[in-house]
Amino acid sequence: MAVNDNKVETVEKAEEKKPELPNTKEGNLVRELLEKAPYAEGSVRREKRIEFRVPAERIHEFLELASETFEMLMQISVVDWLKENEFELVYQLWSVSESVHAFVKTRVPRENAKLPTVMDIWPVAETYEREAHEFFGIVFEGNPRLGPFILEPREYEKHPLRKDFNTLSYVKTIYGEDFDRYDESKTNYVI
Amino acid sequence: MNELMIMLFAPLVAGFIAWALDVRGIREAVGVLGTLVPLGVLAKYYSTIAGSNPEVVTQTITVGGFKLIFQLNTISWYFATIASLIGVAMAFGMVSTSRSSYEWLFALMSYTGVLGVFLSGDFVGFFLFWELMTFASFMMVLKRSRHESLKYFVLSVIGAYAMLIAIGILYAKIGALDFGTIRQALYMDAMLGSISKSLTALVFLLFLTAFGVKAGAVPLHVWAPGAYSEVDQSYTAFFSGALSKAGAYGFLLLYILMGAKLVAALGIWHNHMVFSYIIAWLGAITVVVAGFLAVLQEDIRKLFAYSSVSQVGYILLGLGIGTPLGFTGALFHVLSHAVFKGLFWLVVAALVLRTGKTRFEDFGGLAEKMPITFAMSLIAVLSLAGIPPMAGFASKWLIYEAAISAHMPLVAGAIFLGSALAFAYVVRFLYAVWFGQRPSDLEDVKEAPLPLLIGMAILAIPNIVFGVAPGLVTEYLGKFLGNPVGGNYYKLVTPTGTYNALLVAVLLVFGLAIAGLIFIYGAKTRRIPVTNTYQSGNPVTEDYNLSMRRNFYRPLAEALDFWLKYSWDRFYERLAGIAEDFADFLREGFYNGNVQSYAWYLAVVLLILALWGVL
Amino acid sequence: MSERKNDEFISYELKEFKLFEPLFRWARKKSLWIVAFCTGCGGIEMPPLATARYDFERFGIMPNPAPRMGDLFLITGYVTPKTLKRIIITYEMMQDPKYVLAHGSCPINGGVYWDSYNVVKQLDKYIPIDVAIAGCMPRAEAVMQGIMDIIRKIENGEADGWKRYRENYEWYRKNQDELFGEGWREKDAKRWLAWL
Amino acid sequence: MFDWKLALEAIGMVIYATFMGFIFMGIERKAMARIQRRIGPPIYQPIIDTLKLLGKKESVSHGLIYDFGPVFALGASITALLFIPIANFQLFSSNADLIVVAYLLEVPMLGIMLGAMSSGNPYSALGVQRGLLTMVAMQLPYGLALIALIQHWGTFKLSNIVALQQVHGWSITVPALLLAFIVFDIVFQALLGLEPFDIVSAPAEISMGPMVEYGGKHAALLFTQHAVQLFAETAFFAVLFLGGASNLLELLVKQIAVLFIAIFVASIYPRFTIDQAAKFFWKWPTIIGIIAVLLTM
Repeated sequence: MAVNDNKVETVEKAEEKKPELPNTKEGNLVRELLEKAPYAEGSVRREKRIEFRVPAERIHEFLELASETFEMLMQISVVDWLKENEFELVYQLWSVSESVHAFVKTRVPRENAKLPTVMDIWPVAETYEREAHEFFGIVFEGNPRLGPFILEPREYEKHPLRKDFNTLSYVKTIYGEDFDRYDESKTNYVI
Repeated sequence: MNELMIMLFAPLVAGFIAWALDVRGIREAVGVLGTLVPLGVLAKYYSTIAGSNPEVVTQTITVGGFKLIFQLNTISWYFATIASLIGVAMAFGMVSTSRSSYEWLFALMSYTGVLGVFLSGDFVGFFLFWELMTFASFMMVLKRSRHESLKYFVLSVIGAYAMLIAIGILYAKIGALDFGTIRQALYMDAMLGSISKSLTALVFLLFLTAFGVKAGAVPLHVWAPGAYSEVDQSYTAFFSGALSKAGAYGFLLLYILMGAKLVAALGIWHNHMVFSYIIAWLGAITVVVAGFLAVLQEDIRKLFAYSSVSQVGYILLGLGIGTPLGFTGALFHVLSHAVFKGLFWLVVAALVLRTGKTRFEDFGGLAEKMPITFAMSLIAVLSLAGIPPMAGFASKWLIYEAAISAHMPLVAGAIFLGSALAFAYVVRFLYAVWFGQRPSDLEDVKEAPLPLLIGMAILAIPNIVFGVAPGLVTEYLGKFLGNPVGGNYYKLVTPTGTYNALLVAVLLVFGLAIAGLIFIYGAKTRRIPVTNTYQSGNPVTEDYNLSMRRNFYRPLAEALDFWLKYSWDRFYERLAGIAEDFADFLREGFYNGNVQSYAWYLAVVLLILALWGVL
Repeated sequence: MSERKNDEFISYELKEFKLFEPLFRWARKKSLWIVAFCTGCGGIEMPPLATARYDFERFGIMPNPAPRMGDLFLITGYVTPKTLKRIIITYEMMQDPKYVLAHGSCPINGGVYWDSYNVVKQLDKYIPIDVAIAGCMPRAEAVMQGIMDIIRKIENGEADGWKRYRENYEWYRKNQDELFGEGWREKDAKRWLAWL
Repeated sequence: MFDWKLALEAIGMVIYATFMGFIFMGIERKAMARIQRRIGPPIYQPIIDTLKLLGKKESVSHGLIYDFGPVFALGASITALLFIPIANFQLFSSNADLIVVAYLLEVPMLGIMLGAMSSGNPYSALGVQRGLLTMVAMQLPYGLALIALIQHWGTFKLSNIVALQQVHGWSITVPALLLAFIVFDIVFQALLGLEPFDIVSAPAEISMGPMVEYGGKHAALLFTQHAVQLFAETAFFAVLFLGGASNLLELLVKQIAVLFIAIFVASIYPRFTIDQAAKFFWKWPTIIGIIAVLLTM
């Protein structure tokens, strides 16, 4: 009976998430993908925009599934959750046929974050991954040109867009102390 | 009287001596001496030929039953002097570029051949020396590349056979071989008309192919690019400077010997002689086609080879116009082309000698390394492009005058296009070789050796002298053309136009003075390196080559891609392929190896002979 | 660009043609050529200046793509180190009486990007600025006013940014090398070779 | 034997031509501005520009040929100018004819190309390539127009052509020469490097084409050369097709008329790419030119 119960719960928990999907075009899209990829969770944010959450190790497989309907990879953006000590990668896909956006989100631990490259699905991903690597330090296995991209030689491997990168002190070292001629004390500046 | 013989055979003898004692120093000295002798003899004869009472120097020798007549009149003196001038420059060039006595032998042999062609008074001598000249130049090309020499050989053989048949027909009809009697007979025959119209047309066509091959008219120009580039470059100065003039001399001979007969036979169309109209259009097409091909070349030698073909097209065009003014223009262009093209080929010889490269993409920034050669090539560029105070412009101006006043507008239009193309490929040569960043392997290039520089100087001086004083040449040419061009030595006056070369030069100097004054008045100039150029702000480094040396005229190639699909070269290669397959088919057919079929062949042949009643 | 020795740049002496100087000063005032190199976000302000409404051409001002012929160099907005390299190279290519017009507060003290790692905080340390205009992207009228200031300064000889650059060239040079490192021109040129 | 009157006339004409050339360039910029409903610079703006360029404190050079280029171009332009019969001054036009002047008007192109090539800048190399291709493209119609004119009047000498036109009326009254006029006008746009064919110094694409490395006094020389060239070419056009002029004022009116045709065409048309320009020149202008030439056979 107990087995039955928690099965029921899981089913029910799964269920109570599934029925919310409206049977609009976006809803059907999410439902199809979720059937093929049970490990993911999907939701319809609004008309023409859907979201998926995928665990980091299944991301490549999920993206291959998604690439049939979502032909274009628009961007790979990275969000740095410093408090949860995690990076969140958002693969923004666009389906030309259905004209729908899909945001596939994954969570990766901050220290030596590793992810499989998606260049085999979308070759354009090379540039986005290089940028993500340069600014955040995420290593994409399989991307041949992960080295320096557009930053000045000074800022290689410094991953300046990370939250814990102290821009103020870095700027003071580069441009010298007297760069701010109005000398209001900016030390306790609250961003 | 035997000075003619000395002049004629001196180079041949010098060639053999140079070939025999193959010693570095002596061979060059003998070679140069061999080329100087004819020039000296010709200079001595100038007073007798062009003096107050011009008399023709003749010399007859009998060889194996044939009586060879050699004559030196105004035309042959003119052509012989040009050939010997280029020969001397070639000799000086070869002193520093050729290493083997083989080249000296055949270069001097072709020199004798050309002199023989210009001096011979009858068809036997003409043909013998014509063949000697072709054989010698063929051997020169053979030394470097078999394929090109084969192509040159086949076309020359076709030309030679055509000439032989034409001479045969004339001999059969007239019974004599020397020019005087032939001219007289054909002149008389023009009225009587005993030689039929179609036969005259055939003879004209045969002579056209014979001389067209040597001059390099369009359908038969295929050998020129290969042959000119596969030979020691300083010999090419002679090859394209003097040998192609033999073809032009042939066309002139056509006018002298058969002019009246051809007019009578082929008639007049819109008051142009039909046969000269054909030659004029042949020249015009050569100018335009070779010009477009020259512009699109990637190899420096190919560019100048096609440019030579195009310039000889100008000469044919000048001859084709038919009026005395046209002849003066054409013959002046013979001189100016020989001079500036010889200079170009010596410059190319210096470049190839010093850098060992021939394609445009390997050159660059040599102006600082080889300043004198650069100055010489600048003179040649100004002359070829037809910039007023230079010889090139004077002859081109005469050809324009003749073409337009003879009511041949479309032909004159072709020259306009041709001279613009000449301007384009000459500037492309300047840019690719002399300016821009220097490739790293050309750092240690030294200036050209002294003998080569002397050769270049020999050819550069006439460029300027005849440019500023064109009257000298037109006055001499006027002797046998009934001086159509008046005016004194620095001013050409034709019935419809004038060109005062000295005044143009003086005013150019005056203009340069004013511009120089403004330039000196301005602020001090600071010399900056090549890498300090505006690359929209990006820093420029020495080892990334920023100059456009490959495919410089790619848009022109795109605009012409409809025409570039067809190429004479491929047409001839395909023709050769067909001939080869047919020959293979025949070989398999007959020589199939079993004895019975041979026996059958024998029987059939005997039967035919029996029926014929010969057996 | 090959390493520029100091003396070769400074050896030039300021020969003033006394006789024609007022004429040249009038000519410089009346014909300013803007180097068509919009460095920052304010570049979009230049085209309206050339249209019918403002028309700087009536003052003889003409946008000119070649720095060798240009006189007026508009620094329109924030300056990143990458752009600063191009600015320095273009500025040094311009012929001598040259003027710099800086738009907005970013070239002065980094403005809104005061704490960003890749915005140059004080442009004055690298190239001399003649006139700076206020406005986080000044409108076309403000730019025109700036140009009028430069013309007024040329008139009474105050616009001597180029003289300042030439006289204390080592100071400017030291700041530039401090930011980019010694011999940055050669290094940067070679860095892009891998891409071509 | 040196006749001073002619020398003074020549020097006076050179100064007058340079001044008027600058004014023509000023008119060109002013007219284009007025067409775009802008006020536009004062007419004498090019003079101010040249003075400013001459006043530059320092000039930069890439070598001897880099300096020789503009000097040779200006010298050749002045030479070409002195062979055109301008109004009642015959200058040296009795010593040269149409073909010599046509060639002399093209020689400055070589001067500019020489200088541009030696600067080693890829933009100027591209400018040189485009300049040469434009010249190759426009040479055929240009030649045909000139040939038609020569065949009709039967003489090459410019002074004779002017005299004949005074007698028989302007060349454009003759139908065949009207066609030649149209062809020459199209070619005139390319000669001056104005809009439809200003691919040579395409300002937006390759930053002033051949002139990218020129600054200071070199640019001043090139500006003066362009001014003299503009005056010489408009005078050449007026002499050939609009019957020369008896006095300078009449010549000025004709030159400005020719200039305005060029300006109106220039301010309307976008720019041809280089192979479009070649294809265009070898299609319509050449056909019209051939018709004109055959009509005047």
